[in-house]
Amino acid sequence: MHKLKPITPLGGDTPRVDTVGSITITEVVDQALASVAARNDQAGAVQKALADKIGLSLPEVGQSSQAAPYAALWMGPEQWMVMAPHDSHELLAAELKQIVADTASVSEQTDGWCRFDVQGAGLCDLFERLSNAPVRTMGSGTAIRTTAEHLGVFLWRLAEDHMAVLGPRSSAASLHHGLLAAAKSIA
Amino acid sequence: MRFSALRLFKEALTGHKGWGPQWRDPEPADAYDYVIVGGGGHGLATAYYLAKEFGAARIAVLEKGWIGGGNVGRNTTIIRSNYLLDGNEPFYEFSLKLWENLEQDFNYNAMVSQRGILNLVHTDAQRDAARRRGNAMILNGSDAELLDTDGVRAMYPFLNFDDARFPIKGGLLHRRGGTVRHDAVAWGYARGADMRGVDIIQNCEVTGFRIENGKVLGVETTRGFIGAKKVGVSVAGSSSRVMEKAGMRLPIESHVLQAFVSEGLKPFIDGVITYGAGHFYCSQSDKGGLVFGGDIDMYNTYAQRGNLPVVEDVIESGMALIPALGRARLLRSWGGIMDMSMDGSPFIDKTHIDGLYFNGGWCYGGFKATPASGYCFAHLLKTDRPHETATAYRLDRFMTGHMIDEKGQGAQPNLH
Amino acid sequence: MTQSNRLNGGLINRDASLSFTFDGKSYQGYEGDTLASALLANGVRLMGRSFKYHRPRGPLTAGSEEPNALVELRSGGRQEPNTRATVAELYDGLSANSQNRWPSLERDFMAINDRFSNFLTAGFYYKTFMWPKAFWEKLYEPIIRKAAGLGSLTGEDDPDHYDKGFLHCDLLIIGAGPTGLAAALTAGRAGAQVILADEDFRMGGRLIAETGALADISGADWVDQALAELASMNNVRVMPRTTVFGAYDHGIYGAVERNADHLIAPEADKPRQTLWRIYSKRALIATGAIERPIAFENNDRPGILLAGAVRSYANRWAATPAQSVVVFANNDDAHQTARDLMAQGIKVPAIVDTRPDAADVEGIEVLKGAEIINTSGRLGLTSVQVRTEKGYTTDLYCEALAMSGGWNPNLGLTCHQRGRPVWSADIHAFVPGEGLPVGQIVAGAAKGEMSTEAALQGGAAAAVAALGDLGITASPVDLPAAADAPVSISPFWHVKGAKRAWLDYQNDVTVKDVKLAHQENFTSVEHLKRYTTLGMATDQGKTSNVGALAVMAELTGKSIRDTGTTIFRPPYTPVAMGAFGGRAVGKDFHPTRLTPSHKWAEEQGAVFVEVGNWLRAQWFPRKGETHWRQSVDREVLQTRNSVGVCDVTTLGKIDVQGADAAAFLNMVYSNAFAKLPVGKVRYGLMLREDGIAYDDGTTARFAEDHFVVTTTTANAVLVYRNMEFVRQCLCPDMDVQLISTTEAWAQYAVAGPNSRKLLQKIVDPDFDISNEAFPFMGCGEITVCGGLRARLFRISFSGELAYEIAVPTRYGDGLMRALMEAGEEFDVVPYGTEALGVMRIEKGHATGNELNGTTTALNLGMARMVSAKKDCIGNVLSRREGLNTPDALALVGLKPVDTNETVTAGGHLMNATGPVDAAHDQGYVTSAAYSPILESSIGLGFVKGGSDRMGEKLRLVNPLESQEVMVEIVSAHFLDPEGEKLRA
Amino acid sequence: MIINHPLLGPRDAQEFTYLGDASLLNRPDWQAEDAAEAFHDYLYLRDNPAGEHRELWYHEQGDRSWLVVTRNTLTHEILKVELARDVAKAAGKAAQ
Repeated sequence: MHKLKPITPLGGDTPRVDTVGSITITEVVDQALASVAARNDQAGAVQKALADKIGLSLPEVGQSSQAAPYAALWMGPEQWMVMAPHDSHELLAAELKQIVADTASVSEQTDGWCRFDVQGAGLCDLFERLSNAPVRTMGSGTAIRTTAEHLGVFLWRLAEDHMAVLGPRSSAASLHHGLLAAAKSIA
Repeated sequence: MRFSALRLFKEALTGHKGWGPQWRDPEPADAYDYVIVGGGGHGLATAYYLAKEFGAARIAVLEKGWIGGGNVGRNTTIIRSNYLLDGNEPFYEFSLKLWENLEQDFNYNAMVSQRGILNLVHTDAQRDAARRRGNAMILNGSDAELLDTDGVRAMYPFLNFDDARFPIKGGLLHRRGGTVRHDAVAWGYARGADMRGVDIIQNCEVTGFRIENGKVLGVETTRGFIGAKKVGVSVAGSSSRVMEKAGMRLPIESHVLQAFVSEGLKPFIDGVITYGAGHFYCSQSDKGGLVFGGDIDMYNTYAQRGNLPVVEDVIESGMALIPALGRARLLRSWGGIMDMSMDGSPFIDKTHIDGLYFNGGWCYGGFKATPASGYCFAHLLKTDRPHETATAYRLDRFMTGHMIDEKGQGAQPNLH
Repeated sequence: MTQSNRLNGGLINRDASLSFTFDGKSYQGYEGDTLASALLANGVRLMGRSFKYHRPRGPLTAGSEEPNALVELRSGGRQEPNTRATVAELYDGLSANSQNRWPSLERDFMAINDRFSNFLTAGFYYKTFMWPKAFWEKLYEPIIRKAAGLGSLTGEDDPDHYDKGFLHCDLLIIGAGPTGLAAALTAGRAGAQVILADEDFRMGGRLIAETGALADISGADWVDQALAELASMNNVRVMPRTTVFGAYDHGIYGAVERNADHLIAPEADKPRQTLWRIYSKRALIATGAIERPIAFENNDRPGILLAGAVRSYANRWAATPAQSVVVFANNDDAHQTARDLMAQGIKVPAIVDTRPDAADVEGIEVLKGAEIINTSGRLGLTSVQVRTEKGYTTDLYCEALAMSGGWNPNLGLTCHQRGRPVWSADIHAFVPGEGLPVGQIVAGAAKGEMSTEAALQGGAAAAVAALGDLGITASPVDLPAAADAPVSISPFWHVKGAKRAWLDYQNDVTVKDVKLAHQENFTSVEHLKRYTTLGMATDQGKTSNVGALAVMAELTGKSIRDTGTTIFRPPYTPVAMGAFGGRAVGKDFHPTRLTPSHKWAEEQGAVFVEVGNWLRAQWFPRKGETHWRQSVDREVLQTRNSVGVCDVTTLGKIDVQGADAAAFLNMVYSNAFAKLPVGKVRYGLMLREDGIAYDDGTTARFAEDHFVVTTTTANAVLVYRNMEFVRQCLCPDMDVQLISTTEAWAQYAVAGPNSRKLLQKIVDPDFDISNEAFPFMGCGEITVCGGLRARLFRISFSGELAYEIAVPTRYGDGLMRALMEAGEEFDVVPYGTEALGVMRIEKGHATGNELNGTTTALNLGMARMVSAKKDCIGNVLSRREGLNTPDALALVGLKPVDTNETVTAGGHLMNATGPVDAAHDQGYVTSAAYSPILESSIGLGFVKGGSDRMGEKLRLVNPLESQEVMVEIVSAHFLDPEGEKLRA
Repeated sequence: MIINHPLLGPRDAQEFTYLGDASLLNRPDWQAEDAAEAFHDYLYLRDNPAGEHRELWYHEQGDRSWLVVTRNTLTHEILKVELARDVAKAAGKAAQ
């Protein structure tokens, strides 16, 4: 095992948790990410390979799918973001490349992103202050790539009262600040 | 009738009965020597200078609606000659000199007010660029001063110096820049041209050009055919539409630039301030409204209105620069259609059609150019040679590779 | 002071007494009051001064269209100029001051303008102030500017927060009067997603201002019931204090909600206001109507109000402007004002009705066919002079006048996409015409249907129709019976023969000004407005435009229809700029991007600099260093002499994969990549399609089908966008996939003669990074620090033996610490962007200062990089004649002849002798720095034909800073021109 | 404005970056005899109609698709939205 110590996107040794009123904002770091983009005319083959090997069926447009411990978000035409716990799948990109071989291009995305999980009853009030996504009608499992606070993000609705926000890691502090400010505003 | 304080005094005592129309509404004649299409600032200035400076006669200005209703009636009123490139700066300096004598020249108080323009810089690279520009201005006979942060603070202490995302590192000050009462420019030129015999014909839309054997013979209008020896088109905002009638495609796209004014406030901003880290520039009118603008709406449009994202972007920038603006209120926003050219610079040129001349592509910078544009276009129409300050404004410059690209954005009109 | 003009009843909470001050004087009001209603209740009619003549003014209206009663509310950073007292909700501790007067509202020095009104006619300033020439800017204009504006900003920062947000709905209903409420009930019960917004803090519109609008129930009671039902529906969002100010494309509306303007200050962390962007499928304009005044001599005195406003004050706010009120009207509606006042015990000496056939009103004298020809009272009305139908004049003593010239549909939002209202001869007003924004419908008084019955039924029907379009079935709901009937009106605009009769109150535009405009040929509506300033005040002509148009129509002999109209533009009413700014103020103006070593650099005391949104370490001051140059010189020297480390994560990184990846790169870069071996890096130059240099960077090939491209920091997003354009739009059949990996990897430059030795301590022993095994321009995937995956590139921006090493970002902090620890024995130094800049100038590498969007490969000395053997973006147009002249600019190095002198970026270059002017310009300096190695200031610059002018001396001129320096043209590669160090 | 993305449905135009006339898809042959003029016309002389306009938008804050949007420049009404890659592929096939 190598000897370099990781830090969280917010610069801490441990993930940060904030509670404001009914809202809890949690920094999530145990997450490995890899993009999978089908090579020309290979979308079917990619889907089959992942379904066969790890049971993950890649999601439709604007949706997510899960096959524990894996999950995937739709990113763009024939392109998906696959995720798994970092502790157990740090080398996710390599693992997936093994599976899809030449049917897809795979890129490590793990540390390109930060993730904050926002939970609580006032979820919609909070997100309608941050994003133009129609949060009140977003069903569980929906994943929308849009902007929040001038940042490009994924909004991933995990449950009625649970939204994951994936944003650019370098701007984690700005994104977190925006989430906190909105939480305080509606508290 | 000459305008003066004495005249005003006399009229005030006699019930203002002596004032007549500031320009006539003549019926169009069958033919003219010069037909100027477009009764905006540039078209009216062209007619005025043709008559006054170049001794031309038999001139008509044809306006589709009412004069001064185009961009001269809907801009943010700034005049300046703070350009970088050789193709531009002499022209704008010529324009500024014409502004400086305009009121006496056309006997109309257009309120030319040289209270200074300050372009803020926020990075070392911006300061280097400002220095290069300032030097180019001085080398072209204009004026420029490079201020440091304290120099800026002394002028405008309410700017955000202490909590800024992009700190103010200084600014390029152009003291002879300023503002003008924009509508009065159109009216002053119209009155001056009218007094010299120019027929200003409102509600007369040009619907086509009569061209035979590569030569223009006149224009078809909603008020009938009007013959002309030379036709000058000066319809920025509608250039593509009008020139299409002569079968021409132009290196121009139409975009809307929104402009804004706040409620009237007691004096707050003396000169013009331009933010260097966001899309925002602002001045305060003589009536007290903060007049400001920023970026264009990015899409092609001919609708004279914009959308909310740009409004927010501009005012966010304004708030970032001047936090005290929060309590002022936006009173009105409007949009003007810009001829956005492929390098951000205009055209004053002959076309391939004999007797047809084109003036356009002013992007969002046409107002300040009004006097020089009119003068140079008149020069071209009369002499068939470009004025010495406008030689670079050729239509074929993209073919030859002689772009005049101040911003260095290339063939992307909405970025200029 | 007692509330001498407070009446009985009303919708105020008499249990909640509120204290407030106006011009320093204390008063009491009640919860539910506006500032204007409370002042009127306290017997105060004088609230402001007009703009030009400084005429004393009181409120004209009871709503947001108010032109007169404008005050400065609050103080310090919260001071709000031009706040309409008629909509300012009263709160305990409110403090307001009058404005545009000196020294006091009662005694205003500038009221002298009123005496000179003969001189200050419309457009007078265009005709004078021209002589002598210098006087305009030195004397006249400063005086005019000093008189500008009404209220003032303090210049202090606004301390409040503003939120922004986004809402979605099927039906947006704007206005919660009878029309809007009926529509909301209909749509709400049908299950549609509904937003009901109203600018007022209390919903109900005219229903809460009238006594007898409904037959069987009081208007206020029915409103309460309706609102209670709407509040119980999950699908309905009721938004009082919310002004929908603009109609934008595709059903998007802008709205501002005033969250805390009724409080003395917002709670901590809570917004003052929220700017909402509302995405609606349909929008119903139910904004009612605005009453218009009649122009007559001195029709602007405090105490002269619109008749509907007087009713609102009496019925809703239990306040009257005076104990004795005359009514002047051309319609029946105003008669109700008289009846309502009488019911409250207010004296109504007479109704002056311009119609000879006006109806009678029980208990009040109606002077039919009569006109008011003048008024008296300097600071407040004392009497009106009436001319009867038979021509007699008589004075009526009264302290208030309720006037009505009829009602105009409040149709501002229908014009925001340049829809033009049309004249209705039925109601003598403009009604919405063609060209409504898509999805917008209008009902009730806003549509010109001027009765409560029509409002209720029209609102419900509009909701049914709108939802029907969306496939939602709505059924008619039970609505209360209305008691009023359409009113009779006979057009009457102004009393003839008046000397000064106001049309636009705030801007002091009178009937005479319109006449003068006509005389001078400013007859088109747009000319009229611009010449007289009509409709340009804070009320945007809501009460004045139509009247002025009618006067112009009379003068031209045309009908109003043929005279034209003006359209309204957003915003509907003025909106605080803070609301548009939202949270993006101060340090939060833009998001901040932090590099992986940021935390560590902070600990080192680094000075940071903004680079786009990034914050980068600019230099790392050490103890004893008092000037930045000391730090930067040290960083450069130590790197060049031993080893330095710099965080270069900000460079864009793009993963390019796929079978056609190499062919793709051949297309986007001017030089060829197809033959780049795996495990190698190549420098690439990217052009725009117009042949101008766009971006540059290195590209590493990790596999046959896998490249990692780096871009400049500034262009990372643009290059990615451009690559996607080429991939999707120009080469759609290529098998290539792109993704940005900029943030995924922490990347550090390790530079200097000891860089290899340092890295060898970090890189795991399985990997040989000796010069032979890992030569210049090599790259590879390795592990470091005991097994962490990493990427290593042997590339150099500094000109030294150098590497860039990348690890997953979360380990970036750890890697920096490890490098520093391992480098201790070499006296490793972290260096910032300044030292980076110095070293690249010493090496002659171009950056943004040189790739400034106007320079070509030829200018940059890289003409050979534009391959003639293959297509690429920019290839063809780069060959245009104007870009390839013999004297084209060429990038050169510049050195001062006297090394004590400084090369200044932004300086221009002139020949050693001859004139100094633009015509003789030889070029300019793009970048400059002090080179501690060369112990001289040096620079890079573009010089005409520069590559053939080595050794020539030029004058660097910088007139801006009075500088002139003799410089020598040298190679841009000041250091190690052969690149021996790189390859060592 | 709202752009009805062919995959994602209605999205605020603010998420997109605008490029311009969709004829930028039709890049000329660099080896053609008249390449200089063809590229000049391609890059600089674009359609600028008052009316229906086919134009390129990029979903920068979304799925990174380039779209061909047919929009009326007088009313801003959007008549059609297509994936640019599909349009380009079809054009390529048609040219073959």
